[in-house]
Amino acid sequence: MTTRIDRSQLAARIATDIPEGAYVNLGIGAPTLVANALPEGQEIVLHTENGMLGMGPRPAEGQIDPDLINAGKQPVTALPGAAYFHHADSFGMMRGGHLDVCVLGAFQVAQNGDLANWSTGAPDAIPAVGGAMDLAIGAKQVFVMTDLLTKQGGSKLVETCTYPLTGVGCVTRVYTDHGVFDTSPDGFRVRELFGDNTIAEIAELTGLSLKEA
Amino acid sequence: MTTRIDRSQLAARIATDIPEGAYVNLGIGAPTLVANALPEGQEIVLHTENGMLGMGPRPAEGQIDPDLINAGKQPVTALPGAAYFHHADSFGMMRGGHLDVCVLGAFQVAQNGDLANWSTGAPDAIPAVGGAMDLAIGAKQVFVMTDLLTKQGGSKLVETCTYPLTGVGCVTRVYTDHGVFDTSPDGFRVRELFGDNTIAEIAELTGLSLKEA
Amino acid sequence: MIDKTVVGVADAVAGIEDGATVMIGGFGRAGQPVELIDALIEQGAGDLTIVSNNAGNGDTGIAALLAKKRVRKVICSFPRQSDSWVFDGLYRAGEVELELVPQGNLAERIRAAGAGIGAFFTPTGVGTQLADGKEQRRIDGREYVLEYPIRADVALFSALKGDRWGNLVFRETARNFGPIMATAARTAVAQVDEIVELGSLDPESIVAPGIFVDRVVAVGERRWLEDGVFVGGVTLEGEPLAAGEESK
Amino acid sequence: MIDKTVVGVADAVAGIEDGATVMIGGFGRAGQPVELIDALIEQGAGDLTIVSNNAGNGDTGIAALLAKKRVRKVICSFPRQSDSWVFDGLYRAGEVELELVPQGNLAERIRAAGAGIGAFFTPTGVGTQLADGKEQRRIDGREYVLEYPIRADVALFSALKGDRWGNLVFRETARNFGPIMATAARTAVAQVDEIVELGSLDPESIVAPGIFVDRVVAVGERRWLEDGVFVGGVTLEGEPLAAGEESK
Repeated sequence: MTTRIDRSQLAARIATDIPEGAYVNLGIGAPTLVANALPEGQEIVLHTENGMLGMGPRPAEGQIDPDLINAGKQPVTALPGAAYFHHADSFGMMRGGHLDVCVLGAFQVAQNGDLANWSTGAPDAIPAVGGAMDLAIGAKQVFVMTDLLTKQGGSKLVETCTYPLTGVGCVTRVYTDHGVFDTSPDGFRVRELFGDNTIAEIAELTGLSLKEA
Repeated sequence: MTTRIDRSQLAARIATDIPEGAYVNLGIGAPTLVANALPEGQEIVLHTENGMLGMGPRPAEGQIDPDLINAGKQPVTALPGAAYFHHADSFGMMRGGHLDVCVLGAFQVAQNGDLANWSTGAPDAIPAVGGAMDLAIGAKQVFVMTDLLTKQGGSKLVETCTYPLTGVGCVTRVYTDHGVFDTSPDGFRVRELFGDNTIAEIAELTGLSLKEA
Repeated sequence: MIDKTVVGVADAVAGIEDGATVMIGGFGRAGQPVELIDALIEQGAGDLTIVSNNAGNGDTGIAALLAKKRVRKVICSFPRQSDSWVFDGLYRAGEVELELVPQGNLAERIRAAGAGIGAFFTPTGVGTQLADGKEQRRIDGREYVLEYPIRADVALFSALKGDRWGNLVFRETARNFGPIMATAARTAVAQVDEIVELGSLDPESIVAPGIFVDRVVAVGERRWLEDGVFVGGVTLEGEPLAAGEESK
Repeated sequence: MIDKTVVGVADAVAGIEDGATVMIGGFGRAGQPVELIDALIEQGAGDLTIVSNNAGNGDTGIAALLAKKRVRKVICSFPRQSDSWVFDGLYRAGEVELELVPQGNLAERIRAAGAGIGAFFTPTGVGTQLADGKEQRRIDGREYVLEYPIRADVALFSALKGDRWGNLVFRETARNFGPIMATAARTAVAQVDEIVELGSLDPESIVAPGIFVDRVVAVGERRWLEDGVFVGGVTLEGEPLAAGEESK
């Protein structure tokens, strides 16, 4: 049995790689947990693609403001220093490479950095992409936060994505419940393994040949 | 001797063709005179490409605000209802066809609507274009305000421009000191002649075959 | 006198024709022009192409428009939501067409329409299904795909305040698509909480200048404000909060 | 703590290298970062490419930079003014290169750089000398010319107020190129009248969000304001008005 850390531990691990002063977009779902793990007393500016920089935490009970939501359509607050802008400006900010980091979920990440996180290609699924493709190609560093394995035990780290792509060669680093991996032209590089995990074990789980970072 | 009206009369004539509620850009030079001729009590919104809608007249003595200027870099004021915006938004407004009218000066206007108003092509001249090309192609109606003849007596209305173009087929109407002419695919159409002028006289002055509108 | 204000939402949506392309602002609930959509349903135009970020939630708004079979096609980035059953059903039944556009390309295509840009090269979507069949080009070492403007006959969106010249200010993330949709539509219609005197909006803070706006209709203050001050006490959908309840 | 404020203009322009591309805000005198340009002259970087709407007036600002032979090339829309003798002389002598760009294409190319657009088709300039040799295309019945982004190493511009996150507000038509140049430069430097507490700028009215801004330096209140209120009493160049004088 390999060692796995839970999602809040993983969020905390990701947070340690986000320097003070960074402009960060946290994707819908698990990546939003990273917000809670950011170090107290440090200023990191959160961007939400629906038009805001300086996003704060969920409001107190009874203080929901329907005009103030994040990209996941959850209620949020505004910190001192926040700014609002319209969608073209917000996505210009993303596309223009002004975000330092974005953290996204994934169905699959290929060793060259290809990302698949918007569609499983199931023929009866309603396709929906939102801002995923813009985030994938826009941020200076694209982090993926994901379990290493699917519920069925398949590897989400792959040689080549089989699901429809979100972006080409865009992911820089993958944070999984087993360890942290950097993408590279010649395969994933193991940056860190949690607990007792070994490269050999992860290689077996993923069917990939892995190198040390 | 043909009849000529002066510039302020011409400005007044142009003003009668600008309906209430129009969004209007008045180019540098003589066209700014049109502002003074707009009917009292009617609301016409003046745009200046350096980032403002709702431009008002020159300020009172001692009240010059260096932050508040028009495209000709002259001091102006802001009317109630004014709005400021940056250059990309301002020229988006122009290029996107949101201005109803712009009034420009000209070196030459060809009968198909080609405009030359930024360069005489003199080899030693410093070239400078400013916002002329954007205005020429952007407004729904491009009016030209000009003398019919150059100081040397040549016609500014021409079959084909010999000076470098500002825009292709963009001028809809030319207001001259002799009369008003519409451009058309088959030559200038005479919309109005001032005083005693006749089509035959203007045809002789310009060397063009002119038709009634 | 310029007066773009209209008295009721029926006047605000008057003249929308069958077959029209209608942009609808909002991102989820925020900035959704609820009253204008209701008025559009009432008005009756059909065979519409709807341009919006989402394709309706629950049974109201765009979902209600869809349910009444008024929509031929939806151009959006995210039609799949937990409560988007109306769109889902129609889409699976082949009764509504979908053009799926990455959200940033959607915003930029709308902006391009308003700004007179004929087409633009964007890196978003390169190498994905959503760029299939589109012109691609390498510029300065990076791949881009060519995208075209999206224009509309009408834009319906929500702002906070407006004046009779059509100048508008927005509120928080409810700004989203409103200002750019206004630039891209032949007739731009804003519902606002309040119409204020000309000159009372700060010219430095006007987000949509009146040149882009054709009609402004007041629909009353949003439920979570009181005289302009945030008071809360609502769910995320803007409904009154029952004791102890906080909707997700 | 994020703190983008720097104490003096020397720090604000530190590190600008020979050969750099420097965007300089302003339209005529309005929004011209006078103190930053002076500091750049002092700092000494040469062989610069300057991107600005104009190419200097009189003997100050960009004109002074030109006069000191620090500029290799100017990218601008309107270098010819009644008092642009410095540029005129250098240009006629072949000592400075000029890329003339229609003003709207200049603005849009700067905006494209900041917004990650690889290139765009614009109708401005079609059929003119300024489109010579450029790719042209007919889209939807209209001719367009392809234009590319203009990026810079540094942007120098002037705003009204800023906070330590780099959020900026502007004043009237002095806004002009500042907000878009900030997006297109690797290092964006704003001079402001005043640095204010974080949170004191209205988030609805911030024109350049701090994400685009790297350094903010306070240079003191402009001469025609007193505690933020317009008091006038200056010429168009911002110089004190002598009795009876009103400069054009």
